[in-house]
This record gives sequence, structure tokens and C-alpha cells, in this order.
Amino acid sequence: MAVLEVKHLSIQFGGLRAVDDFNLEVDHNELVGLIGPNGAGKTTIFNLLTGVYLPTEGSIHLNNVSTVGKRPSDIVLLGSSRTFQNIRLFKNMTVQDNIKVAYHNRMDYNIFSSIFKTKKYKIEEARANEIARELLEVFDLLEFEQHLAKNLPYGKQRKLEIARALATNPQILLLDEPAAGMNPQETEELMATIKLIKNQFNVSILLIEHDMKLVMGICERIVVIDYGKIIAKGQPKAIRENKNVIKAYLGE
Amino acid sequence: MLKVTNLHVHYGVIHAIKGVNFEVNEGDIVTLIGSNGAGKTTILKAISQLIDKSDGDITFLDKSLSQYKPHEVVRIGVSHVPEGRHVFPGLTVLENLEMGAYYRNDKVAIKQDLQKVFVRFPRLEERKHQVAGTLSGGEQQMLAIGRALMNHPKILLLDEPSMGLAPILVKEIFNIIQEINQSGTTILLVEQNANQALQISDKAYVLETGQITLSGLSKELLNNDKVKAAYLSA
Amino acid sequence: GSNDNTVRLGVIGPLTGEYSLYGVAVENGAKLAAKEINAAGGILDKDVEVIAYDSKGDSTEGVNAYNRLRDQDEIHALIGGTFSGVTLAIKDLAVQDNIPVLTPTATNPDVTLDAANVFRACYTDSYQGSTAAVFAADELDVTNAAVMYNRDDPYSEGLADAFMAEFDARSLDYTAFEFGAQDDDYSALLTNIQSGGYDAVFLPAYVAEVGAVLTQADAQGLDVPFIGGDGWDGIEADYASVADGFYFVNHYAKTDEAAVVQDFVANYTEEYGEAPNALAALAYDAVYAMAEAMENAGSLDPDDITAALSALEFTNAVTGSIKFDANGDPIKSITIIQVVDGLHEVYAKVAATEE
Amino acid sequence: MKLKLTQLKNTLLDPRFINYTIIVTIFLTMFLLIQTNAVNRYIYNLLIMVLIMIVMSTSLNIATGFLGELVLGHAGFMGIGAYTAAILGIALRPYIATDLLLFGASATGAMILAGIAGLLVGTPALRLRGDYLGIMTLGFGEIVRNLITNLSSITNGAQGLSGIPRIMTFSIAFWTTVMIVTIIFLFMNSRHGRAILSIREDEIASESVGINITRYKLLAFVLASMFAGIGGAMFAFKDGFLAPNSFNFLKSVEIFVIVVLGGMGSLSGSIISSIVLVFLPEYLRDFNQYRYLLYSSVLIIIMLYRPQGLMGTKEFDFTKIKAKLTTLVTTIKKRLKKGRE
Amino acid sequence: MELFIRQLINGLNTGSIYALVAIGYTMVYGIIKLINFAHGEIMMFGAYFAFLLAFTLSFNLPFLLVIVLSMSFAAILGVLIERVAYKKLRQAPRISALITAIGMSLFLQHLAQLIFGSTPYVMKPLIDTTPVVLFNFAIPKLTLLTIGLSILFMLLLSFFVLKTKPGKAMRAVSQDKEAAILMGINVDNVISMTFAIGSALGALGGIFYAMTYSQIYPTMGVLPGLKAFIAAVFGGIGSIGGAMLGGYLIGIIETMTKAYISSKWVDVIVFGLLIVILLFKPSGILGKNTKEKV
Ligand SMILES: Nc1ncnc2c1ncn2[C@@H]1O[C@H](COP(=O)(O)OP(=O)(O)OP(=O)(O)O)[C@@H](O)[C@H]1O
Ligand SMILES: Nc1ncnc2c1ncn2[C@@H]1O[C@H](COP(=O)(O)OP(=O)(O)OP(=O)(O)O)[C@@H](O)[C@H]1O
Ligand SMILES: [Mg+2]
Ligand SMILES: [Mg+2]
Repeated sequence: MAVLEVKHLSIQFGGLRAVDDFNLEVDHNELVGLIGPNGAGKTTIFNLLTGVYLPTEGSIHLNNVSTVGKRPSDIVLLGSSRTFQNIRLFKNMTVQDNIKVAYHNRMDYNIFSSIFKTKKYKIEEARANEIARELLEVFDLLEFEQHLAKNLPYGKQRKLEIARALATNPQILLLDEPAAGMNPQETEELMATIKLIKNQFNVSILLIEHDMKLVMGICERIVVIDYGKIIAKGQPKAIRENKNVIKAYLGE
Repeated sequence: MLKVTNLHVHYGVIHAIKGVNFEVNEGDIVTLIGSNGAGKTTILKAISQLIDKSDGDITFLDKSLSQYKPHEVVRIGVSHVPEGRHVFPGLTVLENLEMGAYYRNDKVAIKQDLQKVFVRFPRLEERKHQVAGTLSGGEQQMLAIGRALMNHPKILLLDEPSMGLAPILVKEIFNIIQEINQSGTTILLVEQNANQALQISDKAYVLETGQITLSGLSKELLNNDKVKAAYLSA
Repeated sequence: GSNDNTVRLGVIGPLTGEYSLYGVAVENGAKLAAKEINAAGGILDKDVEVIAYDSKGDSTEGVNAYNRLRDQDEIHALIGGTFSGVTLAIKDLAVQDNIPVLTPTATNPDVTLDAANVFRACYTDSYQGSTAAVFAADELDVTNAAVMYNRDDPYSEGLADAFMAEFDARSLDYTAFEFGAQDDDYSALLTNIQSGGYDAVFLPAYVAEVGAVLTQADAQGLDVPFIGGDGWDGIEADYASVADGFYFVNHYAKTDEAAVVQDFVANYTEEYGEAPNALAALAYDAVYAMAEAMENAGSLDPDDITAALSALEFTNAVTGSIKFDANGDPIKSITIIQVVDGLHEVYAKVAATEE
Repeated sequence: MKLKLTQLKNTLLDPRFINYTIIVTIFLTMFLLIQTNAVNRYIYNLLIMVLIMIVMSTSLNIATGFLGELVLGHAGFMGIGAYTAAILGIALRPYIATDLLLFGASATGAMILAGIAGLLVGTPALRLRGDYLGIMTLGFGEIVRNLITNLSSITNGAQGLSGIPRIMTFSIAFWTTVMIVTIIFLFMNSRHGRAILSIREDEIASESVGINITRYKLLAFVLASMFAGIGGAMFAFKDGFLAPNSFNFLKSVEIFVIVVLGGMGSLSGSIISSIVLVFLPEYLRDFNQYRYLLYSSVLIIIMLYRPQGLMGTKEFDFTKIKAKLTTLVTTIKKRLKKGRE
Repeated sequence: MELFIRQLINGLNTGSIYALVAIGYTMVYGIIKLINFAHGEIMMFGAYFAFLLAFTLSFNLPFLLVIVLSMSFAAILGVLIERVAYKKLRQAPRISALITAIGMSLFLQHLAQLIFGSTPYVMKPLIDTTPVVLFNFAIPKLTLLTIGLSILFMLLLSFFVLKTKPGKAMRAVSQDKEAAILMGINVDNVISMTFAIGSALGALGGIFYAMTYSQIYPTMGVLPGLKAFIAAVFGGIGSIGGAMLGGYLIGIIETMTKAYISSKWVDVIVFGLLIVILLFKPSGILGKNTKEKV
């Protein structure tokens, strides 16, 4: 069953058609790579999927619910969650609070509970702390729990951003260049982490990345776009050998 | 040409650079590799006087750089492509490139250099009148490099130029770096992509938590086991 | 500090900010009087000290200043608040604390109401406003007046209201034109006044505003007589040419030959480098009146001072002799002045009446 | 027996217990000082003013410090609260004899009306960002002040409204303030507070993890204005006299300055800076015309040398002092030891 | 109708002064994103300078020289303020800088009160004021001159910012200071230059304000300063044309409200309109709505 279903998606910026008739289905617990040259429209597709931009044409369905026209925060509630090409953490909040903000909608107590510190408040907060701890454990961040996010090294910030996205309990995770700025060793670790979360959290993942080792190494299926249009689809191996892809993207 | 001796930099109480020494000879490509937070960016910023060092000396063509104000460093031939691109988001691509030649007055030569940049990066010519803030990440990186070239630098400091670029462009960028170098510009290159960087450079230094732990000819480092393990995954 | 060798008088007024002009005048007038009194031997053989605090024209600041005067400085009597608003905010406290108050300049009727120990040296708004209206109707034959007043200033509004009430009583026509304390541009109002064909403009406001209005009226070629209140005092200093021929009601005339007036004007000008205005004169008189009441009382006991103030007949005042009615309002004569060639000419004198 | 002792020790060292104890101690000390006349009425009045400014600044801190929006019209909400409370207070006085009840009833009215105003302004205003929002709130504040002046049949206009029962005692003011600060503190430490903080940090990211940013911005705005309404009520009952000018742009700026000077997002910062900025001008009275020259210089100098404000975003925590003292003592001990060797 | 046109002329006059002040405001805001609350005080000092030069010297300075000298003094004052109070805070949160701006504004007001006292100085017009008759309407020369100057400066500055090198440097600095340094731009100088231009224009506005309304006093800059800033926001802050448009709009709305409704509703109407405009055009009439790209 498709978690994400995109049909004939297009967006126009003035004279530029940044995404042009884009179609995609992502199945449950599938890991799909989205690659393409710089400026091909990958990030723009993410922005369309998450409600940051309104498509000029086309439809997007998450679990059979249309998301077009919904605000980003509501789309999160429908089960998608993302990271950003330029890391966007809550820099002056602790690592723990970064996760707990994302866990917000899954907590259930109202303002009065927080002012009177009711039992419900305590139980829910304790549960949130527990969840945060579990997530941080997975990402090896537990020791930084009380650090401010801005004080983490870059690689850890990337991981925290993924952890935060997971805390919303998504069915599909959209990762925008998670390995950017990492050295090969760190990238390798990241690959392992991505595989792990896919299995442990049972999510689908759509991933943008320029690091071919990562993309080819873990993606089950790859979609290649150029100038907003799909130029190839298929298994990593086939993509690696596709002439068009080599010409537009991989190089000799 | 560029010589860094006993450099120390502090951010408040954080001692980010702890006594770094290295040298860049004229005509060379020198690579600085090291993991995240090792202090690579900090060193480049110290060279272009964007941040104050707490001790040590940096000389360029035998003159101490600390006698220059930050904006004057560019004028004596040091161009810096900063990490994170730092294009002017509200200016068009063309205006960004023109800013690169800000202190120059030779209109004709500027025109020619502009043409050269467009030849090197056709995408920039396509997007000439788009405001830089809406460019894609890779496009912005091209713009940042193109803009620095408009300076006609003697030495080019590049901070992770391949970050976020498509594979074909990464190759392209490293080719361009070599080309720029061959046309007479010395290059100090900071990279995560150690493999490629070491292949095109002459000398290299490995930086770990603010200190240089290894140095040598790039070819040798490529075969160094430690480097292989840490920075060049098989 | 409770230094018992001095008589301490508090002054509260806007010493900084946009209204500082008025507070500073009051402070200066009061301090000049104190200086002269000390030179002549003080009050009850003690030196007089005037302690002036800033209210910024704000009632909260005024209350703070009052509390400080009462608790820190332990004043014997209060000269002020300068503005009605601040004075009203302080009044209840002063009644409760039984501190004798003689405000030189707060003209709002409520200031002295139900407050045995609160007096004032100036006329009330209504007295001045209706006198001006009577003058306009009887002497200048005005049948259709423009009333231009500052709605943010209780003084200005109070005079305007009284003026209009008198016109209503006589079934004469008028139109009100309000402006705000922070306005500098009166051209829109003046243009309307010009095209409305009025016989005269009643402009109860202080010099700074009056000067600006008259200058702009002049620039626009508005050719109607203006009438004002005691806030006009001092208009001749900077605006003689644009105010020439206009009238205002006042406490006294600077050209008055009386020695007390001439000495005051001369001493003030020497001390502060500028001519005094009505506020300065009133503050000067208030300090003298208070001094005399204290001498009469023979003690600094608040009840004695209040009693002495009630019985006071202070004749040697710059702004006309002062005698208080049952409320604590002065029964004073009123002078109507015409500005002629930069001088005050007494146009008419209206004898004191018990309101 | 032993168990009971440890239990007692635990309660005594419980941070909450310590904080409560300290608040009560402060109150009792002040109360004693007042009862014994060691604090004269001048200071007494200033203390109440400090408490009012604490309410105003901590409430503004919700919108400015925690939410991160520039708000230059907070005095407007204060004005709405003050006039509402004053009018209610005058009307209800014959029916309610107890001061506390009268204040409670009027302050509730003030809070509700100010909150409604917050909702009315907030809804459209939150479509704007940064300085534009600041200007819009400034405009709102000025509109409120003008309305108060112009609706003179209710407010007595520029003449000012007098005859308001003067019922604001130190005790009422103190406990009202403690209550409000506590509520704000607890609120900020809940999931709702975190959501608001995250909007300040990064609006886009906040939305991307499912925070309904419009709703939370509005909530912050409305809460800030509700508490400002209570602050206004305290103010109305303090001097018994209200004039529209007390709620002008400069007052908004004054509150805003307190928040920034104390540290945006720090409640204890707001408290400290309320104390400083209420007393400072009073102590400068002796300098007369130099008073505001000095005052403004102090502002500039503090900002130049502590741009993050006196407290930054940190909270002053009594319980942490103990830890700090312990480390201090141990380091001193160590030094001494070293010295001996 | 005749009355209406005369009121329109009144409005244009006020508006052109707001426009002059607003242009300076918008430039300073554009470069360091700081609401320079002290701009109104620079306006006030500019007027005092002109007064001193015109009326206290033993010889007569020509009008143009008085203006140019006062503008220069104000420019120096503006640069000084930036160096003393704002420069150190460039990396700090913008709101901190806002507080120093507020502090600076208070400081200058009270400094002026200390130096010049609180009694207003009377400023006589420095030029011949006989009205010019156009289509049967007498228009004060001062009005014509102010309108002309505001348009002239708008055109000059627009050209300067868009087409000249220093102008482009200004835009670069406003967008990314660090990158600007790397281009060889002396950021300090560019910022100083902006303050100098903005302050000089503020002073010009102050002088015309004082001549039109005849008075100079320490707090005279507060309200026109605020109005000018609102004008800049109205038109779209950062946009020079917008500042001018906003200035004229506010001037005309104010005058028309005073003339046809009541002066007591002026602020309510001006601010109300401001709010309405911001709701439909969140970045002002001519402002560009730039959304952050993620
Ligand atoms: N808001 C916008 N206005 C105008 N053009 C835009 C906007 N957003 C994106 N674009 C253009 O759309 C194209 C696609 O941009 P996008 O950021 O999606 O690229 P990308 O595939 O993510 O590239 P990269 O790998 O370099 O990040 C680019 O040419 C970009 O300039
Ligand atoms: N502005 C700053 N304030 C405080 N610490 C800083 C600042 N900038 C950098 N640091 C710290 O200095 C150290 C060196 O940082 P630097 O950015 O130079 O590393 P880098 O080698 O360039 O890393 P990367 O590969 O992530 O770009 C890091 O520990 C970093 O956290
Ligand atoms: Mg992208
Ligand atoms: Mg770096």
C-alpha cells in the first residue's frame, strides 16, 4: 500500500517550471532515493510535499488523504516529517527539548494541567522524557541530552534533526541531504543509522543525497530528476548505468 | 607564500586552534582535511582576518596579515570562498558577480572575467537575473566560487567547495580548481571529500581538534593507513 | 532629612520632557521667591528651601515625587503640582497627610473641592473662560467665534468649555476646533477657520502653542482677532509681531508700574536670562503667600498653616492681591491685556468677584 | 526514625520547597519592615510600582522574550485593564466591602477585556513579522490611548479619572504578582511553553514538526495581554487616579526596555530589571536635570556591555545557589590545601 | 472644492517633510535593520544647528550654506552615534540594539534640554515666503521647495543605491556583512556613509519642519520621527520610493482628517489605516515580500 502518492505535480516560479509533472509512489517501509543535479527541483519537491509551497498543478496524497492546501503543521499530523538541507534546529533549546517539541502533538494535557501541575501533566511529561531518551539512545546522543543544540558538533546536529523528525511519529520521513558536510566515516555511520531507523521505527523514507555511496548503498529504489522532470527510475544498479543519468548527473 | 606560525584562536573560553603551523608555497594546491569541528573554517577565517587570533602570526608574501583590516586582505590578493556560500541573497546573480570585482576599476578586464565565469558555469549565465537567494544550493556554490574568481586572487581559500554538489559537479569543481591553479593561482583547500582533494593537491595537512597531527605530500597521505581509516573510507 | 533649621517647600512639575517649559517656569519662580525671602531673613527665622521634583507631567511620577517629598524630605508645605492632572492625583494624599498645599497653577475646579488644606493662587478655568467670553461679546461685539483649544490639556479644555457655556447662555454662535498636545501643524484647522468667516478666535493655550498657531495663522494671512487666557503671558517675547493687537485675560500686566511687578520682572530676567511668564509669576506669589501664612501662623504646624492660609489677605502680589474663598480659590481681579508693539497694555480691569 | 529524618531532609532540599520558603520569607520580611514603619510610604509605593512592573514585564516577556516578537504596544493592554478595573471598582465599591474581593472582581474584568483586545489585535497582527509587527502593536497602543482620551463620557478624557478606590496594598500586590509569575513560569515549562519557544527559535522548523504556529502565537499574545490587564488593574487601584497619558508609547517602551535589559526569556531577569529600573530614576532625582541623561546613559552602557541582558535567557534559581556555593567552598578548600603544601 | 484643494496643499506640505525624514530613516533601517529611534533627535539637532548658524552669528550666512553646514553637522552626529552606540552591537540580537537606540534618543533629548533649555526657539523662515500663485491658489514657497527637495532626493538616492558602486556596496552590506568584507568592502565606512546620508536628510527635514511650524524644542523630533518611520513602513521599509509615498500619504491623511473629521481622530485613523494596509500588504505598499527559501 502506498504511503505517499504524488500525481502530476508541478510548480511554476515566474517563468521557471521548477517541478514538472512529477509522479511518485512510496510504499510502506520503503527507502527511496531522490537524486538529480543541483537545481533540479529536489528540495522544491520536499517543500511541496510538506506544504511549504502550494503546487501549481497535481495532487499529493498521504495515506489516501490529500494534503494540497493544508498547512505544514497539519501535514505532519497526517504522517510525514522532514529534515532540512540547511540544518534547522531549535538552537537555544536543549537536545531533549528539541525532541519534546516534536513530540508535542502526541502529548495530551491542556494549559490548566500545566499550571496546576496535575497528575496528567506529570505522567505525560515523564512519558515524553522517556521517549526522548529512547530516541536519543538510538542516535547516540543521550549524553548530550541537556546540552543546547547549537553546541553540538555538526554531524550530531544532523542526527538530532533526524531524531526530532522521528519524534512526530511519521509514516514517511523526508531527508534532505543528511550526509552533507560529513566525512566518509561519519557518512558510513549515518548509513547504518538510517537503515536502523527504517527497521526499528517501521517508516518509509524518501531521501535526497549527492553522496552516491550512501544513495547506492541503502536505497531500494531511485528516482532521478533533471529540470524538474523525471529522467530515470529504478534500482540503484540500473540507475548507475543509465546513460541519461550519467550524462546529467553522475559524470564519467 | 602564505605562512601560518603558532596560530591560536579562542571563541570565548573555547580554545579552537591550538598552535597550528603550516605553509603554502606559491603555485601549490594545499589541502587541509579534518573532521567536523576540527577548526578548518576557523583557520581560514583567521587568515582573512574575519576573526581575531589570540596568538601567532600569519604572513602572506612575507608581510604580516594582521597589519591589514579585514577588507584590505582581499585587495592584496587573498580571496576567500566561505563555508555556506554567503551569496548576497537579494542581489541578482550578475550583481553578485560584480560585487566580486568590487575594488577593481578595470572595466574591460572585469567584463572578460565575467565571461570566463559564465563559460565555466553556464548555469549562472542562465540564471543571470535571478536573485541569488532563490538559487538551489549547488547553484549558490557555483556563484560563490565564481564571485571569488572575479577578484583575480593570488591565493584562493576554498572552504568545502564540494559540499552539497552533484557528483558530476564535484568532479567539475575539482577540475576547475586544478585549472584555476594552473592559470597561476595558489590554492588552500579545505575539504571533507579527502579522497578527491588529496588527489589534486600537492601537500596536505590533517587537523584534529585544533592541532595538526599529520602532514606531508598528498600522494603519501593517500596511502597513509591512519588517513585511510579516518578520512578515506575504502 | 529632618533638619529643623529650614522650612522646606516642595514643588512638583514637569521639569523634563515635552512640558518641561512649564515646570521649569514654576520651579524658577518659586526658587527666586525663596532666595529673596532668605535674603530678607527667612520664615520664622529659618531659611526656606525649595525642593523641586520632576513629574514629567505624568500622574504616577507625580505621586512618586510627592511621596518622596513627604517621606524623605519631610516638607512643611507643597507648592504645586503644576498641572491639574498631577495635582488631582496628589490631592487625596495631601488631604490624608494634612500637608498644606498651595498650587500656583492648577486651574481645574476639582482641585480645591472637599479639601480644606488645598488652595490655589490662580483663577479657576471657568472664571477665566467666562470672563474672556464676556469680554469678547461685550467689548469686541463677537457673535460668531471660533474656539480653538488643546483637548489633551485640561486647562485649555476647561477655559474653552467655560467660554462656550457663556456663549450658549447668550445664544451666540461658535464652533469648536480641537487640537492635540503633540500637534505642530495647525494649518488644516486655520484653513477651515479662515474659510468659516468668524469674528474672533478664542485660543486658550500656553505660549509655546499660541506662538506656533499665531505664526502659522499669520503666514496663511488669517485676519481675525485672537483672544487668549493667562497662558499667553510672555507671548510678547518671541511673537510680538504675530500677536500684535490681540487680547488675553491675565493676572497682571508687566507694564504695571507697581514696584513688586517691576522688581519681579527685572530680578527674574536677571536670574534666568529670560522674561517670566504667568506660571513663574504665580509660583513666585505662591511662595510669598505661603511664607506670609507661616509667619502669621507663627508655627509650622499644618493645621495652623491651613488656618492662616484661609484667613490670609496677601496684597503685595505680582499677580494681584490674593484672598481665598471657602473652597480655597483666590478672589482676584482680572486684567485684560492687549499686545501692542511688543508691550502689554491694560485694556480693561475686571474687579474681583466672589464666585 | 532514621527514615523520617531522611524524608524531612529530602523535603527540605526539594527545590520547590526551597523556592516557596524563600518567597514567603521575602514577603514576611517586607511585611515586617512595613509594619514597623522601617519602610516609609515613599518606598512602600515604589515597591508596589515594582510589583506592577514585574507583572507588566513578565507578561510582555511571553510575547517578546519567549515568542520572540517585537511588541511596542503593551501599555495599551495595561490601559485597557486599568480603565476597566477602575470603572468596575467605582461601580462595585458599594456592593463589595472587602478590598480583596473588589480587586479580584475588577481585575478579572480587566483581564478578560484586555485578553479580548489581545485576541482582536493578535489575529491580524500575527500575519506580520518582526518590525512590522512591532509597528502594528505600536499603532494599536496609540489607538487605545486615543480612544481612552476621546471616550470621555466613560473615561473622563484627558482630565483623568479620579475617585477610584485606593485599595492596592503591598500584600495584595505581592501575592497577585507571585501568582502571575508562577503561572507564567509553569506555563513556559509545559509543552505549550516549549511550542512557543520553538517558534522563536525557528518558525519554519517548528511548523515542520507539527506545531500550529498561528495558534500558539495567538495564545502567547492573548496571555500576555491578559496579564497586562491585571497589571493595569493593580495600577488603577494604586493611586486612585488614571490619566490616558500614563499609557502612551513611552510606557510601552519602558516595559519593553525592562524585558530586554533583564534578558529576553528570563523571568527572573524581568524581576531584577523591574526593581532596577523603578528605583534608578528615583535615586537619580537628586541629579535633577541630569536625571534622564544619566538614566539613558545607563541603558546604553548596560546594553553595550551585556547585550543579552542582565540574565540572558537563564533563570535565577535559589536551589542552584547551593550547588554553586558548594563548588565555591570546595575550590577554596582545595586552594587552601595547595597553599599549605 | 477650493477649500479641499487648499487642504490638499497643506497635506502635501506636511507630507513632504515626513517624506524627507522617512527617506533617511529607511536607508538606515535598510543597512543595519535597526529602527533608529534617535533619527528624530538628529532632526531636532539639525534644526538647532541651523538656528544657531542663521541667527546667532554676527554675520549673515547665505541660506544654502546654513543648510549645507547643518546637514554636515547632523551627518557627523549621526556617524558618531553609530560608532558609539550601535557599532559594538552589530553581532548582538537586534532587539538589544533597539534598546540603545531608545536610550540614545532619550539621551539626545535631554542633552538638548540641558544645552538649549526647554523654551522653544523661534525659527523664522530663512527664505522669502511670499506665496506663489498657481491656478489661483496661493502656495507658500516653502511648501514648493520642500516638495521639490523630497522628490529630488528620492531620485538622487534611488539612482545612487541602484546604480553606483557605493550604493551597491550598501546593498551588499545590508544583506551579508561578512561576505561584503570578503569582497573588499569596508563595512564600517559603508555603514557610516549610510548614517551620514540618512542623518543629513533628517536634518534637512528638521530644518524645514522648524521653518514651517516656527519652533525648535528638545522633543520636537519625537513625533515627526515616529510618523516618518511609520511612513517608511507604510511605503515598504527599505524602499526609497516607498518612504516618500508613505510620507505623502500620511501627511495628506492627517491633514484631511483634521480638516474634515476631527483632529482627535487623526492618530486613530492614521494608525488604523497603517494596520489595514499591513494586513493586505504585509511589507508595505511598495515593499517586496521576500519569503525565506528553505
Ligand atoms: N522561491 C523560489 N523562487 C524562484 N525560484 C526558485 C524558488 N525556489 C527554488 N527555485 C528554483 O527552482 C530550482 C530548483 O531548486 P531546488 O532548491 O529544488 O533544487 P535542488 O534540486 O534541491 O538542488 P540542490 O541539490 O542544489 O539543493 C532552482 O533553479 C531554484 O533556483
Ligand atoms: N562562533 C563560534 N563560537 C563558539 N565556538 C565556535 C564558533 N565557531 C566555531 N566554533 C567551535 O570551534 C571549533 C572549530 O570550528 P570550525 O568551524 O573551524 O570547524 P571545521 O573544521 O570547519 O568544521 P566543519 O567541518 O564542520 O566545517 C568547533 O568546536 C566549533 O564548535
Ligand atoms: Mg536542495
Ligand atoms: Mg568548516
